[in-house]
Amino acid sequence: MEHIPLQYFLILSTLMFFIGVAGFIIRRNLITILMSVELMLNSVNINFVAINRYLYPDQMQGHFFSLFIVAIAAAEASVAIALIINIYRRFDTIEVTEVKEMKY
Amino acid sequence: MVEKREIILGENEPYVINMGPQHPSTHGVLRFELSLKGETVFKVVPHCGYIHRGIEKMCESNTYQQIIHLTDRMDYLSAHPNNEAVSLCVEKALGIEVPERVKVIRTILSELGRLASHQLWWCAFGMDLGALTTFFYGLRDREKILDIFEESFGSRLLHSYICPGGLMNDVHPNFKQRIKDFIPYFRKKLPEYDQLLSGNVIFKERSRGIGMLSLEDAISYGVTGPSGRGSGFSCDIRKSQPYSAYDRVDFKEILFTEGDTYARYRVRIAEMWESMKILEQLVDQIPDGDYTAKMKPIIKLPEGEYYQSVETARGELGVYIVSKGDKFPVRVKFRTPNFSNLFAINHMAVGHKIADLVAISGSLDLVIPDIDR
Amino acid sequence: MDYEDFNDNESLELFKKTGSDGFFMTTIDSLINWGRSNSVWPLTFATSCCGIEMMAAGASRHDFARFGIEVYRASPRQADVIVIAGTIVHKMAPVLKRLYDQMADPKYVIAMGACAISGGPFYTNTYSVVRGADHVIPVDVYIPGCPPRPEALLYGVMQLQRKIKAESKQNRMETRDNFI
Amino acid sequence: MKFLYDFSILTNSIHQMLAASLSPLWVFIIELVLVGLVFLGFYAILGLFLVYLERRVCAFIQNRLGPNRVGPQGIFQTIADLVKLLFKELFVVRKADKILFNLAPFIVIIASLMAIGAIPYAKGLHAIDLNIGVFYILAVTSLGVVGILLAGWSSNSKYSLLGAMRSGAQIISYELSVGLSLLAVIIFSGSMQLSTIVESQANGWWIFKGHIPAFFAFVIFLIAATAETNRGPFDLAEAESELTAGFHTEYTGIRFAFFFLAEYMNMFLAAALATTVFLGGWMPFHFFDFSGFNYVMDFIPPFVWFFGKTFVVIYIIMLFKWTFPRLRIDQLLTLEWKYLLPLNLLNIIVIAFIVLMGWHF
Amino acid sequence: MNPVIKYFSEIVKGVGTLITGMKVTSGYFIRPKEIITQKYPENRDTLIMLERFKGEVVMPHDENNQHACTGCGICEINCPNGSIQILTAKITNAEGKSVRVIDKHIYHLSMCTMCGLCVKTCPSDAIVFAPTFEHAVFDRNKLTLQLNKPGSSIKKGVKE
Amino acid sequence: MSLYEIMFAIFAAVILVFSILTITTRRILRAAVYLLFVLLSTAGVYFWLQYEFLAGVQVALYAGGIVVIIIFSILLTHHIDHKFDRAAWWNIISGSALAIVGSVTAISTILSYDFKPIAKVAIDSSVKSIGNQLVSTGHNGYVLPFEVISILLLAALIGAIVVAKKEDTNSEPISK
Amino acid sequence: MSSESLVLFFIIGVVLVGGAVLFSNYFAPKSSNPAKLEPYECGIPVKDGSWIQFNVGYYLFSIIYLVFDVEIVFIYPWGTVMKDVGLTAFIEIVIFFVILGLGLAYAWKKKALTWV
Amino acid sequence: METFDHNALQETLSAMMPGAVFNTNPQFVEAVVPANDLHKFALELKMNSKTQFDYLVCQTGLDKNEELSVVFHLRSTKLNHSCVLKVITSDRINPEFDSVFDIWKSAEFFEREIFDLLGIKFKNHPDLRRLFLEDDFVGYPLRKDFVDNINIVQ
Ligand code: SF4
Ligand code: SF4
Ligand code: SF4
Repeated sequence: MEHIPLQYFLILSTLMFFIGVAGFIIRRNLITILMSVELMLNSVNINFVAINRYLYPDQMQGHFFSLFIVAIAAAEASVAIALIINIYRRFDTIEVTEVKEMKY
Repeated sequence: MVEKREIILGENEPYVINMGPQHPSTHGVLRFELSLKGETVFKVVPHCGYIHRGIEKMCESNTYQQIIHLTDRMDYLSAHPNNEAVSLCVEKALGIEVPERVKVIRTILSELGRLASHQLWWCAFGMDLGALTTFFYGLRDREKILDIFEESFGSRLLHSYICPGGLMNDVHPNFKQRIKDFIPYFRKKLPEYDQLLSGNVIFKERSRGIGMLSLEDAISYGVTGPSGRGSGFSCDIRKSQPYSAYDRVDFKEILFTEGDTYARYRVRIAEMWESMKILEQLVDQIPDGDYTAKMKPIIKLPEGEYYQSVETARGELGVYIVSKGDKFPVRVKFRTPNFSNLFAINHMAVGHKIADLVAISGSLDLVIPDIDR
Repeated sequence: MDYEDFNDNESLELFKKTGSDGFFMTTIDSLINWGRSNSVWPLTFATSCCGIEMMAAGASRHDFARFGIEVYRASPRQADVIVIAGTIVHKMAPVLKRLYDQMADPKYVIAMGACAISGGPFYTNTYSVVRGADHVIPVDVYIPGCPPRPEALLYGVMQLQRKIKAESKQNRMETRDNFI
Repeated sequence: MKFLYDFSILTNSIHQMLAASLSPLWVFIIELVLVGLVFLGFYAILGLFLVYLERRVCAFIQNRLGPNRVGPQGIFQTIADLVKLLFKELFVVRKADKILFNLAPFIVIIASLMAIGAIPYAKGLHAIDLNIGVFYILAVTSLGVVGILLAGWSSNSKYSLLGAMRSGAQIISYELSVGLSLLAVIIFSGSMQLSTIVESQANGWWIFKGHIPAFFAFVIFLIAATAETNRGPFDLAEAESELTAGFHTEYTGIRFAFFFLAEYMNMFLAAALATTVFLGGWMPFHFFDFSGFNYVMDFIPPFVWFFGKTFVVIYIIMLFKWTFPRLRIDQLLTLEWKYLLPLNLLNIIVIAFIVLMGWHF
Repeated sequence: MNPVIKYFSEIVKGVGTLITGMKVTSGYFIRPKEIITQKYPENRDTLIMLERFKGEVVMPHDENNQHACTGCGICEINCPNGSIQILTAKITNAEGKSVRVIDKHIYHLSMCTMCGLCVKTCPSDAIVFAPTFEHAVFDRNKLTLQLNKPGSSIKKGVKE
Repeated sequence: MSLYEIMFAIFAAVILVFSILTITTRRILRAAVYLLFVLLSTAGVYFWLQYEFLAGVQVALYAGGIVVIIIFSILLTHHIDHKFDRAAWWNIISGSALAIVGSVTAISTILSYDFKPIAKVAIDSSVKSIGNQLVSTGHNGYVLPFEVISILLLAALIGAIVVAKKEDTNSEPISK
Repeated sequence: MSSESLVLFFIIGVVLVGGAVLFSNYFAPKSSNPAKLEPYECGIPVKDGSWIQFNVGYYLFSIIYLVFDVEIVFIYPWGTVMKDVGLTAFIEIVIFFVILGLGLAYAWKKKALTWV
Repeated sequence: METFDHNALQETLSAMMPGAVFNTNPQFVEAVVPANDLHKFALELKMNSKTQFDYLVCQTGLDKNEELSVVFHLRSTKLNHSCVLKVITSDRINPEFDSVFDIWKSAEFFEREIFDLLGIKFKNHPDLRRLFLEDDFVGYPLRKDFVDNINIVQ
């Protein structure tokens, strides 16, 4: 483990984060957008964990943080998917460009 | 947004799926065109004719003896009553009285056929519901009956044994003994059917309240046989217009009034008990005598129209013969039980799941060539 | 059962491979054929009365499974053999053809019963019966009878196994290509 | 006496032998390859044997003989099947998503393989012994459903899609019950490591030690695991009488064989897990203080114990399939969500209470 | 009933019925005596068919290669689907009279439905059913049989 | 290079390649599958860092949970024929420009900083210690978040049900 | 031998499936006809594509599943220490379960657990 | 045995159906009704409390060379008596009768079958298609003048 410097992890997670950002902007489909968000969340998790392991191996804050992030991501995904499917039922599409009027 | 509808179906549009003709649970080559909402069926269109063999047309160029072997092939699971129907109709037209022995033997055969048919139904029904072992137990017991058949008539399934005027040949000397052996055997095995399937909580959940058919609808659709009697339609021809030896045996007409799949199931199970009762009564009283009445080698029916119905394992089988005094009939029409039973399925299956449709069609005990002829 | 106990050995000889590959190929070929012949999964396809005897053949008394034929597949993709058990009428013929087409190679066909061979009881005077399933798809083994008893079906299956064992890859393809 | 059959001695000696002559990296690689080959063989042979076993078992249940013509007692039957399937045509339906269609069997097989690697077969005889053992198996098996969903979607067929959706809904639902019922033993033993759980049963299996709640958890586990492996009476995904062949309708030849294999291996996995967690894994059966009896029991090698118990559980699972009618999809989900899940939650609290009061042995 | 009690009693009852079912199946599992499978190809030598079994129509010949068929054609008429074709030939018999005898009694096994009408109506009982069933072939034409053996002749005493 | 490093390289490569594929593929289910691979190799990274429990959670929750329901929703809303339109060019340009600029900035910042491991003895990261911290109320105890998670889950559950069930009222029951 | 053996098993899986598929692809016979490549639908030509209509049930259950999955993940570490920690842990889990039980009860009441 | 008075039933029927002709038939009361009144009479037969023919046993199409007819076998499940109803037309090109599917539900499919095999049309029938044969089948096989040289082997 010692041979891999921490920076590698950080670079990895940065790249992943910005790929997520790019996906968020490029794709117009709600589910793909959700997936991009998951990518970003994931990259953040890698950061937390790596820094925890490298810099503060005597504690577990980073670890717990990611743990809770995963849980929150799950909760978020479940609500988001419920919304997406509801939008789909209403508009028959989940392209953001076509879902103009979000009224009930 | 609008043009996407072509490929993306919303929740409220019907969605059509085919079940059959090659499908394990349509018992042959029936095809259901299902319109679904989600997994709920809201329309069933049965398409038949995948085994329409033109039997009625063939009858018009066959003599009455030859017709017999065609009737076997309609409802092949209970072949005897089919043969019996034509024979009775011809005998009625000719005004022939068959010997007592023939009557009793015909009745026994009908009941044995009913037992065999119900056993096969039981295993097929179990298979439909996914209980795979029923298949083997049902057929295991059925083999015993087939042995009786084979010993006397030389064939296991399609016998062409009952013919106008009586029987093709005399029964085998072992006939009586075999039946006597069979009844106690089956009395032991039948409770197992209950333990395995009827009592099972999964089975009950899957069949209770499924496929309701009210009495009025049953009559209006002409659903007869055990399926009709599950709705309380008292349609047993054996009781209402007794033929052969049915007027002298004591049996109950099984009636359940719930009208669901479970009721139809129970009617058949109860009928098996009744059939065994009938067999027990008759097996010792087979009178001696001829196995056939005196018949001319070529039968010519007097001009007229004749109708005869019998109770097969599936319901009322009617034979309608129009004759012009020839050796060939002008028109033979078979009012087959399954034909009417099948078309009630749309009424019964609406609002249920696909799996329930399978259960319902299983509980109707469909034999497809009987529908298509 | 011995070779002599079977009938129609003459036809079987026709399938036998002519010429010879190396020893290795022959061994491989026979291994493959051994596998194929001992594991013929039938399609659940029964149109009428013969289907009941097919079911009986699968049941406890006769037990198809002893031959390794027990896995009835409902999807033609996974089946190896269609047992045409019953009458084929004109309305059904395209369906049968389609099912056959949709099966994966190698595939075999058994025509069970008089109807599937020639129309049987419905040979004359009817307007809707196909006189023999071999007008629709190529048939490997014919089992006469109406219905053939389960043992006869078992016998037919053994004949099919012999045929599979006898033929080589080229033969198989040729017979199919020669079918119109 | 306890450690009469300690396989770590064997593995250690192999390790030592290799280490004596090779560099550590090579030792490592060779060991990996060895383990890999052993498991490859084990997996394939076990799969073939299970298929054969099921056929014989159901044949006996149904008063018949089952395959008995290929080889003595038909044991080569499944090999013949395998050969046949290997030489059967592979094709992909038009308009199907080729990549995903090909990927699906990989996912299903890998999920089951990775889980099976974590089972301890005897003392010192396991490939992966993580300290999150139980949880790892749960996590990995939950991937299998992805394969099924992909298979159904990518084959562009209605039946496949319906079957995939059904089995997807079913597997994810029952995963909860599997997880919760395994939790019962984790509370008792205080560890998730499978080897520790087995060790903790040296003086009695959890199904006996854990009073009624443990037995209850065992029953729920059996039901839920049967459902999760898509076996009858929960085989809705491939309900022949409704959906012809379910999600693998369009699969042919060897690809189909892998789904078939995965089903059996998952069944084995379920049984092995039940054995490990509830029935003491490779621990012999001990009867209180009858030391003579216990002494005899100790002589039976641990893997015999393990496979013996596993096959008993497998037999029970097979019995389920061959006895019961299939459930309907809504009943299936009702069973999980309205019966198993609440009861399971209740059960956990009861167990926690028992542990709290120290009532367990 | 209290819904909670009902909930639990339902479970108990349901499980009870399931166990009853499993008792039946595992009962058979542990009683292999009840296996009824007859091993067809292995038991071929001991397999005795019931004598009335209708496997195919045959024409019995005696040791002199003689049969009882007069070639009257009644079976052909009675067969519902034309499975029998009678080809007759004219020969001069011993007394110098020219008589019609059977030349070929063609029987299409591929079409026969085993209805038994031909056997029943044959006036001289020349044909009977044989309890054989091993007929499967690779070629459909092999199923067209000639019942009278080549070179056979009619038995004495069978009236024309 | 030791085996450890190779493994890290593999994981990193898989993560990067498949995350790019995730956002560039035009078939949505493939995107979901690629995402699955990304998440799995992330779990691999956690494993590599010896946070086994976290890796397990990653597999069970992310790969086995979130991805599965994403796939589910795709199955419900997309047909196999469905392909995305090509994204508009300004979207592509702005998206990738933002990504490139952002990552270059961030990476240069990261590289310019020298992270010093605070050399302390690593504590045991087994499930036991995780569990202990999770239920402990004292210092380094996470019992509050643990309970709050349950409330969050409750909220999510209710929210999802409310949203999902909303339209059910106007879909009339199927008439006989 | 932990994370390596995971990769090892991954590789075994790939080798097993990939090898067999490649082998079979190479040796198995091939033939093609138009009907073969069409999806199977009981022998009837397929009409409109393989689109099935979605059912609210499927996604409702999957969503509820996700919520409970998270819960299980969190009580696993709790389970391992229940024995050692004792009363505190017991009280905490009771609270946790009560809150979740409320969720389940809500879903039950709202008929979200009923298949439609 | 059917326990009803043959003659009494015939009287009741003739009172209910003016214009019907009664044939002698030893088995059933057999009435030939004018085609135009078919639906009206059928409804009356079902509804009238004296007859209550609620069960259509069988509906047959008949071709007797010169005329086409449809035969109804009716039975009453309550009063346990039966009768036969007939309608006849000599129009072989375009025979048409009223549909009775709204009176007896089973008639819907009997009528489809008759249409399929004999080419008799039914007015107001909801879904008059071929039932057994392919949709592109030419001719009506149960008619006496049906010829099919390819398939019918004598
Ligand atoms: S051959 Fe005979 S038994 Fe077989 S399907 Fe035809 S009629 Fe039926
Ligand atoms: S077999 Fe009998 S019926 Fe037929 S031609 Fe010969 S004698 Fe006549
Ligand atoms: S048994 Fe019947 S079908 Fe066969 S040849 Fe004789 S008459 Fe013809």
